[in-house]
Parts: sequence; structure tokens; C-alpha cells
Amino acid sequence: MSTVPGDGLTVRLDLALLGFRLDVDLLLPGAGVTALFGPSGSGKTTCLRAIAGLEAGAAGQVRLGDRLWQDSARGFFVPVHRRPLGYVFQDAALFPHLSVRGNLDYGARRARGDGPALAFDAIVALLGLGPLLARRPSHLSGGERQRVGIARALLARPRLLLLDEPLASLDDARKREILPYLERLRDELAIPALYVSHSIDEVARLADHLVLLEHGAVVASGPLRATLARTDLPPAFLEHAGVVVEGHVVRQLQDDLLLLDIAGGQLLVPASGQAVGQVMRCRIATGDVSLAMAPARDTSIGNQLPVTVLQVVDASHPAMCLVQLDAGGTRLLAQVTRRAWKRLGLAPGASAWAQIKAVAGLG
Amino acid sequence: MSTVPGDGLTVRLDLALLGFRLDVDLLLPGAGVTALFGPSGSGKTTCLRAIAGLEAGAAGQVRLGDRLWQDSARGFFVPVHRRPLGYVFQDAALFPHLSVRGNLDYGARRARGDGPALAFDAIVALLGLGPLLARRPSHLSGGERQRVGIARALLARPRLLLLDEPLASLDDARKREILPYLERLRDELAIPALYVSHSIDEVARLADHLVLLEHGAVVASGPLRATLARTDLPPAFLEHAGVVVEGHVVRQLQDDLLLLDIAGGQLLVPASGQAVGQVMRCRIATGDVSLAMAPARDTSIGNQLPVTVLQVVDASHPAMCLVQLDAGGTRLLAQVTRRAWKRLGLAPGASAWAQIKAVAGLG
Amino acid sequence: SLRIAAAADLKFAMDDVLSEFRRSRPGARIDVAYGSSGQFKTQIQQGAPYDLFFSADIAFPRELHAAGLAASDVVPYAVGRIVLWSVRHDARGLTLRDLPRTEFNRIAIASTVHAPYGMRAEEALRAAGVWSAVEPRLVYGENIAQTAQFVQSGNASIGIIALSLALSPQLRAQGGYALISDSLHAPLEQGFIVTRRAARNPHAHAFAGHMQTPGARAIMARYGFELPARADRLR
Amino acid sequence: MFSPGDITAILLTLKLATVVTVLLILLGTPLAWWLARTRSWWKRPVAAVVALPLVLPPTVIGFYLLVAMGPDGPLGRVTETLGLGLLPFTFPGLVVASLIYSMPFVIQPLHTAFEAVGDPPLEAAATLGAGPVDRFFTVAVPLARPGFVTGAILGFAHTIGEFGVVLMIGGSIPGETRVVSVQIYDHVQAFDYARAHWLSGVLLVFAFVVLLALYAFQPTRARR
Amino acid sequence: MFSPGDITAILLTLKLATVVTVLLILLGTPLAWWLARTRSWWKRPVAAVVALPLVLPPTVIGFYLLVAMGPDGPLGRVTETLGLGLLPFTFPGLVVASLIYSMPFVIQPLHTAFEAVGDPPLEAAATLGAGPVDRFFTVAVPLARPGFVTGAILGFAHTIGEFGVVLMIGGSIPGETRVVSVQIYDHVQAFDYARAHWLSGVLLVFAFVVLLALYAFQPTRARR
Ligand SMILES: Nc1ncnc2c1ncn2[C@@H]1O[C@H](COP(=O)(O)OP(=O)(O)OP(=O)(O)O)[C@@H](O)[C@H]1O
Ligand SMILES: Nc1ncnc2c1ncn2[C@@H]1O[C@H](COP(=O)(O)OP(=O)(O)OP(=O)(O)O)[C@@H](O)[C@H]1O
Ligand code: MOO
Ligand SMILES: [Mg+2]
Ligand SMILES: [Mg+2]
Repeated sequence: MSTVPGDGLTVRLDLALLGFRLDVDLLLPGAGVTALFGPSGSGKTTCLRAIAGLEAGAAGQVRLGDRLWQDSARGFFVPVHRRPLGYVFQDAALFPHLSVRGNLDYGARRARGDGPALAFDAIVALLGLGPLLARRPSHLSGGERQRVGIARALLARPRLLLLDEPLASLDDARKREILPYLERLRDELAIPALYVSHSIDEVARLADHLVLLEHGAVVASGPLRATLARTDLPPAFLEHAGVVVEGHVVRQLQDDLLLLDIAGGQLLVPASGQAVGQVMRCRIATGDVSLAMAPARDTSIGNQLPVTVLQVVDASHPAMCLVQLDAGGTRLLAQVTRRAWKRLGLAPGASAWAQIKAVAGLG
Repeated sequence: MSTVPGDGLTVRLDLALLGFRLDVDLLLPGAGVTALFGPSGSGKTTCLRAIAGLEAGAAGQVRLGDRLWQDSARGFFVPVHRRPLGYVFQDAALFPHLSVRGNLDYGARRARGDGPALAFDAIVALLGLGPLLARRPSHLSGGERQRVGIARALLARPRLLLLDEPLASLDDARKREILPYLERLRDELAIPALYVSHSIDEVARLADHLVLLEHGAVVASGPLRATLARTDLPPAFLEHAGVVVEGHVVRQLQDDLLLLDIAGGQLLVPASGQAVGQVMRCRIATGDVSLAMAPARDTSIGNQLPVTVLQVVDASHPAMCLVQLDAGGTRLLAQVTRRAWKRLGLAPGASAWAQIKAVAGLG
Repeated sequence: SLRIAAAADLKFAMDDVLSEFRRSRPGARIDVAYGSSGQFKTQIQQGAPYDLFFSADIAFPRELHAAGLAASDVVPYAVGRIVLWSVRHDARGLTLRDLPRTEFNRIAIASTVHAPYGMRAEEALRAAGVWSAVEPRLVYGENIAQTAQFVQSGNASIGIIALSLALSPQLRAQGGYALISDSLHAPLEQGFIVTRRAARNPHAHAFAGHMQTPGARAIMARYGFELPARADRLR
Repeated sequence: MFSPGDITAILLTLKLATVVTVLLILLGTPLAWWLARTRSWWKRPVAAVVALPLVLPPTVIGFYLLVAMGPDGPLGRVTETLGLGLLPFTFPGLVVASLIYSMPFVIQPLHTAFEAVGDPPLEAAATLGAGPVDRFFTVAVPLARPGFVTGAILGFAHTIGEFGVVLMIGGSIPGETRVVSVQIYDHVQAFDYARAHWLSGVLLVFAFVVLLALYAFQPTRARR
Repeated sequence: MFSPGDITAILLTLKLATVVTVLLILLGTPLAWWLARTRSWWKRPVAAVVALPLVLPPTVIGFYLLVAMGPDGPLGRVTETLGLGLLPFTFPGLVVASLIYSMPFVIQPLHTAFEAVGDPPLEAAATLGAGPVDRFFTVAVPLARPGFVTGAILGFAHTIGEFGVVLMIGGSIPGETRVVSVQIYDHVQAFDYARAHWLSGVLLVFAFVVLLALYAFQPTRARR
């Protein structure tokens, strides 16, 4: 992940639609996944379309690394088909006159060559498209269509991936199959991706960078961890987001657990393929952190860290509050009842123990 | 909720599509929400379409209460437009030639009169469609389109709601706005709804009845609580599902909490509008239950119940297992690490304390 | 009122005859349709509301008469003549025997299948012994007016058209013509009938009579029609 | 500029083209709808038969119609029995002939447009309680608007311009069957080019305006 | 049954209809595409002008073409300067005239069909690296197939059947410009009804087969 201008994705766009204006100025990393998050109608799709060059009315600049794609001040505009990108449309946008295979081949045959090559068969297998290859899109289910759209974009060997809610109509099982694959893409291919999603789980898992859009404007933009630890964001967002921590694997334990060194302590995490010494990312949901005044014994809770209370903010339900904690350098966010907050006599500066019920390894 | 045949929705259908066969025999309650759950391509949409009468090739019987809709053995078939239903299509299927208002009016004007009447303005406000009324569907965002589709179906005053992933492309905030409304619909209107969703949260929150589809066949069908407490279902499903408990509100506490009487004890739950004496439903996710050998003190965890371990089954991650617990009549499901399971020396029949980090009130 | 169906070659002569006749019957509504004689015959057989039928070929009114569709005898009113006509060349000194010359690369005649003027043109070309020489260069007009247009537009270097057209105000100014000897082809006998539906139409009988008046005959002659003997009735 | 005959012919033509276009849309719509929706074996043969009159020369069609509608023809017998008299050489006869000849130009675009409507909006309408007729008028017809515009344009223009059939079946009776096309044709045949040009020019300008107005009903393309 | 003249005419007609249909598709496609995609102010006027030749009687169009292509006409001067000679009374002349007259029947359905394609599939193709020409041929054309079928059917049938223009510009030269429509017309005019019926019958049967074959290219409706 890098934020060197010459290496990243610069998006400075201004576009007026009917009753809506998109006005963004973003400098995004040139590798890894940037999540685009925001309520319905906030301009996520419009932003992706403008970056792709599909919005003729968009003024501004788009630059990927050292390649300028658009600079309306200079009248410069690289047409869509010359921008080496892969676009997964919100509604799949498959070619109705081609079979599934025809749709996939369409992208593969025009692959612009400089993006990473992916094996046709591997992608077909991953997305479970084997039995569907001969079908027409009109004979597919909603989720099947979306999977074909993902495969088609990947096979085009893009240098930038634009994903508009690619997993929205997939079941959890299928999501869990595809997510690791997208993670691998992120890590191995080192191509940047812009990922629109309504699912914080997906975002927390995949994204390195987070952009929050509202009413066509950028509310927040920054590295995932830093952004998630901010308490000035809308509570509904914070609650669902949780925090993301990173650490080094120090030991592999039996029972498929890993011991992770993080700033301020150690965590036990379900293994997900990392070797000792590797960096691992985990998400800790606000709801999975409880507070106690002393470490508990004889509990199935495997992780307990001494923490200092930093501040408390409102959660979206009045019975609850969000407590920001510092665990020796690692920021945590706990959602507890106001009742418990009072009963435990907590206040900023107080010491306590954070009991972490679940830590999700994010690969 | 009733399962008297004369009152419920009988669906006995057999339909062959290209490379796919739907063969279901369901008796669903005549009120409340039935969730249709299953992987992509499992036949959820096809099943909804067949119930609506949109699949001409479907053989079998459909009956809503005392009204027969279809009986192919007798050559009886009520055409779609005479079935008083509201259908929210997976892809919205708005009329491209009508404005948003035109789309809404289309359903409202043809409202079949026997379903419950809903105020136009209320629905428009709820779904945030006010500023969009004059727009064409082609000028809407993905989520906006879906919201129009929901409003249109509701305004048709249906006696049966068929909802095909109505919230799939909506953000969490918007979902949280709409869900209580759907809940109110469920409770007040007493019309049955079939709800396709990939989100267990939505399902657990809304559904009274659960149908699991796989490869066009019914894997499980039954009341939500009973079905969620089954441990013979796919672990990926169980993990995400958690359990649902019901109890009576016995007291309103300060800090917006309610005290709930359930079989085997009491629970503290964030209030969501219930009065003392009312029944309230809560979902307890598997990840929110931890086990301890003794009650903990000085912790933010507000709910601790003495339990007996019933059985343990594999979770989808090898480091984890699912433990079924009996809390004096209430079944709970805890997801704990195998390491903790061993460390605490747990086994079927053992006594322990269930610490419940979060209980989500479902209204 | 009076409705007349008249062969296309009569266009100019008939217009003049009619303007005279109209003067004698103010108030009467008189319409003429000019067209293909054969088509008129078919239409009258199917009940077309024409009171008088002036055919370019006397055979058609005869057939109608034989079928009982006439309220009068068949009256021959003119004999048509054909001419060589060109706007590109001076046709005045030419004869049919000049046609094989290469400068006449396209030669227009009316349809030899159904247009009376075309049939006579073919007969004349054969009689002059040039048919096989010119046949590859022939282009056929659907009727005689179209044939004249082929020539007039310069697309055909020369053509065989009706004398009545060559003498018409519109074409007289352009090019010149050479009369083709009527010994080379059967006579273009033209005849008319009063149709059965006009049996009791006084205007129809009046106009039939008017055609025999010296004034009408003079007009016909001016447009190059040869006139049959007065009141000569053929059966 | 214009003779009274020209003006009569223009008015007559307008009347004919309007009546024929309206009737063609009314009659052609159900047939085109059937063609677009049916799964019957007959679909393609019927569609081909609709286009078939096109391949015969207009005058020949006119001839066959003349014979069929004449006193000894099957159609003529029917109209006479019904007390309608004979159709040839009357305005209604012209209308019938033009209907037959211009039919394919209206049916074809409607057929294509109805096919392009697709199932989803019709299904959505059905679930909202719209019966077959209701959804036909409130969904299929509005969505097939481009086809209606094209069909009206082709049908209207072709009825104005066609004259082979009209000449044969109409017999060029002023005020009754002598339409502008016949009038222009007569001017050309009489070498009266000035009047032919004038009349053609007026016809073209007028038709241009009508066509432009029809195109104004063509919806513009949506952005996404 | 048939005279050698009939057979020559049939073959000539086939050749003409085929050449004209192919050329119309080739020439009409870019124009229809422009009409469907442009946001230019000219769009509707141009679309109206394309349909305009329809409103003039075929023989009158033929007359104007005859003059324009003649030695003193603007087109004739061009063809003569180019050493092509004059077009009237030649097969190429017939082709040019038929192109002009049948053009709207091909342009209109193509225009409608291209408009129905819509942006999404073209945008998807662009993001997959397909340039304008590429996506035109691989996306727009296949999706507009119904329009091509309709256009081909109307253009083909109309070229076979139209004879006013052909008569005027062709001069009815056997083997060169005397097509079946003229031949049938001649038979009818010569009261040779038996041969007219025969030839019409054969033409109808043949055209029916061709049209049916064209319809076989019409995609069937998708289920959802
Ligand atoms: N004409 C058809 N239309 C839709 N699906 C078809 C058709 N023919 C066969 N199928 C198959 O039927 C199966 C069931 O499709 P259905 O749309 O009911 O799935 P679903 O459960 O709604 O999936 P999703 O969650 O992806 O929307 C799919 O495997 C699909 O490929
Ligand atoms: N032609 C248009 N097409 C799409 N959206 C338009 C158009 N004109 C105006 N808008 C508005 O632009 C806003 C942004 O739309 P956009 O599709 O980018 O939203 P989004 O963030 O992707 O929402 P969703 O999550 O619902 O897909 C919406 O409020 C929409 O109504
Ligand atoms: O008047 Mo004719 O029938 O064209 O020779
Ligand atoms: Mg969107
Ligand atoms: Mg589905």
C-alpha cells in the first residue's frame, strides 16, 4: 500500500446529475482495496462510472499511477475502452445475446495484456460457473448473473478493478468462497480495486482504505484502520465497523489457533493460513468487546487485554454507548450498555480489562 | 401464526427449467413472515415466481387460506393479476416509461381492496422517495430502484407479500429504517409474507418461519425458533443464524433497558418500544455467547445464565465448535474455540454459565 | 355530370375539345381521366363509373360492346400516327432505316406487349427491316407518354411516339419529328363508346355528338389525328 | 399556383392517409401483438404472409383487388349482399386497398417493438393486478411507442405515395379517388412539369412537417 | 408454363432484390446507427428526410431520377465524367433507384432496433476493452438483429414488388432491367391473365419461402 501520488489513483471529479451532484477529490492507494461506503443514492455508482469514463459530463482529473486518464482542464480524455479496468456493474450488465461462456470470452479475448493473467478454468471453478457456461443470461438466477459479471471483469486482466456491490445478491456461503479469492487477488496481483459494498464485514475484510460518501461528497477517506478508529464518524457506521488490528504471528497453537503479537499484547485468533512471522489482520467488532474490572477466569473468552478508557460516545441505540479503549497502543472500540458503563463506574482515564469474545482473522 | 391448513399458504409445486428442477411441498403459516433461505441458484426466485403464477410450466397446487389459486390436477389456474399479491422483484422491474410516482400509482390504483390500505405519503416518507417522485427509473440509483419496488408492492394492498431480496442493495442504515416498518407490517397487517434474503440478520429479525432450499428441494421448513435450534443444519448456516428467544417484558429499567422473562431466567435487552407484559423477540448470535464455569463480576456483560451443555458440533472453522446449551428450557447456541472447550473441560451434561454479550431485540 | 376515360395520347386534343364543349354546357361537371386504354377496359368491366371511353385501340371498346357494356355503337373517332422523335438529333430527315446507326444507342418505343403505339412501332420496325438490328437497343415505355419522356430527358437518343404528342404544346418546341409511313403498320384505329351506365346521361350522348362536329374534328386534326369519315360506324 | 383539382386532391389524400394510418394502427396492433407473444407454430408463416403483398407490383395487386371486389368477385358479392354496393371506384374501396397494401409497413415495426417490450414489465404489471387488456394498454403500448411512431410514419408516407393500387381500384375520380399521387402522375404524364414540381414540392414539405411531428413522439434515449 | 422471358425476369429480379437488400443493409446501418446514437439537433430532420421519398408516387420519383441521371442531370454529369456512362436503362441504374426508394424500409427498423439496444451493454463492452467499432459489431449489431431481419424483409420484398420506379428508370429491357414485377404487369395489361396468375403465384411462393427463411433468424423471446 502506498500513497505516493505518482503511484496511486487520483480522482478529482465534479459531475452534476438530475438533483444530484458528485464532487470528490480523492487520492487513493495504487494497490489494495479501497472500499466505497455510503448510503443508497450517495453517489457510489456515479463515482465508479465517472472513474471508468462512462460519465461524459464529469469534469476533473483521473490518474492511475503515471498514466493520466482524464484531465478536462486540458481537454484530455482516454475513452473507456482504453482504460485498462475491470468493471463489475451493480446489475451485472451481461450481454444478453451471448452465452455465459461468450460473456467470459468477450472480456478474455480483449484482455489488454498488461494486467495479470488469470486462468479461465480457475475462475470458472471458483465462481461455480461450470454448469452454466452454455446458458444465456436470461436463464440465470440473480446471483448467478452477478458471478458471471465478476468472472468477466477478472478475465479482462484489468489494472484497476471497479466493483459495484459485487456480492450483494450472493449468500453467505458463496461470499465466503469468493472473498478469500478476492483477497488473494488483492495481495498477489497488486492491482488496486475500488469496492462498493453495504456490508461492513466485507469492507473490513477486504479493504485497506476506506472512503465514506454522503450526498455526493467525501465524509472520510483514509487507511482502513485509522478511519475505523475515528469516533467522529456516524455511530451507525462505527457500531457496524468495529476496529481492525494488525499483528505478527508468533506461534501456531494446536486447535487451529494462532498467537498474534499486537501493540499492547497478544491475541488468540482462528488460523487462516498464515505462517509464523507473517502479518495478519483481524477485525474486532464493537459488539464482541466487553469490559470488566478484573480478568475473568474459567471462561471461554480467550482474549483479555488491559486497557485504558479514552472516551465514550453515543451509539445509535440510546441504551448503548461506544467506548474507545487504548490497549497499550492498539485502539479498540467496545459497545456496552449505558447501565454497565455506570455500574462499572467507568470514566475516561479509567483502567479496565477488555474481554474479546471473537476475533475474525481477515487473512 | 397458525398452521391450520385452511388458514395457511399451501405450496406444492413441481417445475422443470433448463438444468434445474424445483420440487417443493410446503405448508406455510397464514400470517407472519416466512424466510426463504438458500444458496444462489437454489430456486428461491423460481419458487416465488411459481407461487405468483408467473411460471406457466409449474404443476401442482397453490392455496392461500380458503382460496385455491392453482390446482393443475384439476386444470385450475387463477391468473397472476387475480392473485392478490405484492411482488418485489429481485431486480425491481420498474416500469421504465413511468415516473416513480407513476410506478407507485400503478399499483395503488389497482389495489384489490381486500388487503390492508397503507397511506401513500407514509410509505413514500418511510422509503425516502419524496424527492424522487418525478424521476424516471433510469435516473435512479440501484438502491433507490429497489425502494420504489417495495413501495409499489405495498401500495397494491396485497394479501400475500412475495419479497425477493428486497433489501439486498440497501445500506445498513436504510435497512434499519425499513426493517421495523416491515416488522410492523407483519404484526399489524397480519398478511403472510415470503421473504427471500441472504442476510441471516434480516431473517432472524423478521421471520416467524424458515424454509431452507437447496438445489430446488426443501432442506428444512419449520417455525423460526425450532428450526434455528436444530444442530443438524449446515454449520455455516447455524453459525450465522444464532438462536431466537421469546419472552415477556416484566420491567422497564432506566438506561433504556428492558427486563425480559424467558424460560429459565431473565434477560436484559435494549428497549425497542415494547410495554410491560408484551412479548418480545430477541436474537442471540452464536458469537455473542461465551461460556464460563462461574458467574463473572465487574464485567460489562449484563446477562449470565446457568446452562447445561447438550451437545457439541463442528463449526465451519476447525478452530471453533458450536455448543448447544439448555438454559432451563431456552436453547442457546455458543460458538467457542475448541481450545476453550478443552480448557474448561466441558462435555455434554456439564453445567456452566452462558455469558451473553449482546442480545438484539427484534421487536 | 360527365366522366370521361381517355387514352393518354388524347390528353392535349381532348383538353381542347372539352374546353369548347364546356362552353356550350355551363354548369355541367365534366371530368376526364387520362390513362392506359387497357386499364380502362378492365375497370369498366368491373363497373367503373365512366360515361364515355375513348380508347387508343378500337379493339377495347369493341370488346365492351360485345359484352353488352356499351350504350352506343363503337364510334371510330381518329386514326393515330407514329413518328420518329428526338431532342438530341434532328429527326426531321430521318427514316426508320437510319436507326441502326450507332449514334442511336438507345431507342425508346412503347410497350410492344400492351400499348397500341408500341405494337405499331414494332410492326413498322419489322416492315422497315431494321427490327433485329435495333432490338438490342430498344427501351420500352409503359405507355406512350413515358416513352416520350425517355427521349425528352435525353436518356434515349431517339424514340417512336404518337404524332399527337410530338405536336403537343409541351413537346413541339423541343426537337423535331419525322412521320412514319402508315403503310409500314396496321392502322391505329381509335374508337369510343358511351358506356351502359351512361345510357340515360344526356351529357354523354351530347358529347358523343360533339365529337362529330367540325370544330372538334378540326382540333383532332390539328393534333395529327387522321379522321375517319363522318358518322362512319364500324361494327 | 394550384388548380382547384390540385387542392381537392390534396385534401382527399390527407383524408385517405389519415384514415388508413389510424385504421392500420387499430387493426395492425392486435395482429402485431399476437405475432410478438404467441409461441404458436403459425407465428412465422403468418408474419411472412403479412409481408407478402409487398412482392407483387402495386398495379397487379390493384388488379386482383379490382376483380375480387368487382360484381363477380368474392368480396364484391359479400359487399353487395350486405347492401354496401361495390367498393371499387369509391373512397371506402381506396381505404380497403390501401390497408392491404400498407399493412406490412405498420405490422412489422409494431411486431418488433412489442417483442422488445419483454416479459418483466408485463409480469410486474400482472402482479400489481393489471389484467391482460389493462397491461397491454398501460405497459405494452407505451413501451412499444417507437414502433407505433415508425409504423405510423411508414404507413402514412406509403399511403400518400402509393398510386399503382389506387389508380387501379380508384379510377381517378376527382374528389372521390383522385389523390395527389395520381394528380402528380397525371401532370408528369401530360408533360406539365411545372405543376408536377409544385405539387411534389408542397407534398414533400407537408409530409416533412407531419413526419417531424410524428418523430416528436419518439422518446429520447435514457442515460443508463 | 413459363416463357424464357419469365425465367430471365425471375433471375434478374432475384439478383436485383439481393443486391439492393445487401447494399441497403450495408449503407443503411451506419446511417441508422448515427440516427439512434446522436444527440444532434439534426437527428429528427434527417430521420424525416429519409422517409420522405415514400410520399412521392414511384413513377414520379422515377421521373425525377430519370432526369437527374440523364445526360443533362447533375447525377448523369457525374457518372459520365467518371466514365461510368449513364445509369438509366442499366442494371446499376436500377440498383441505384431501388436503393433510394427502398431505403426508408430498411433505415426505420434498424433505427428503432439500435435505439432499443440501450447503453448498458455497450458500456459493459467498453469497460472490457472493446472500441467503438468492435462494440458496434459485437454488441450493437447482434442485439439489433430483429431490426436487421425486419429491414431485410421489407427491403427485399419492396424491391421485388416496386415497379413504378423500375419501369421509369429501367426501360424494361429483357435480361437487363425487365424484372418480374414489370413482366407480370405486362401480362396483366395484355390481358394474359393465365400467365399473370402463374407468375404471381410463383413469385408469392418464392417470396414466402425467402421471408420464412429470414424470419428464422428472428430470435425467440427470452423467458425472463
Ligand atoms: N429460464 C431460467 N430463468 C432463471 N433461472 C433458470 C432458468 N432456467 C434455468 N434456471 C436455473 O434455475 C435455478 C434456480 O434459479 P432461481 O432464480 O430460482 O435461483 P435463486 O435461488 O433465486 O438464486 P439467486 O439467489 O442467485 O437469485 C438456477 O440454477 C438457474 O440457473
Ligand atoms: N441519470 C441518473 N442515473 C442515476 N442516478 C441519477 C441520475 N440522475 C440523478 N441521479 C441520482 O444520483 C444519485 C447517486 O446515484 P448513484 O447511483 O451514484 O448512487 P449509489 O450511491 O450507487 O446508490 P445505491 O447504493 O442505491 O446504488 C442518486 O440520488 C440518483 O437519484
Ligand atoms: O394510350 Mo396507351 O394505352 O399508353 O398506348
Ligand atoms: Mg449504486
Ligand atoms: Mg433469485
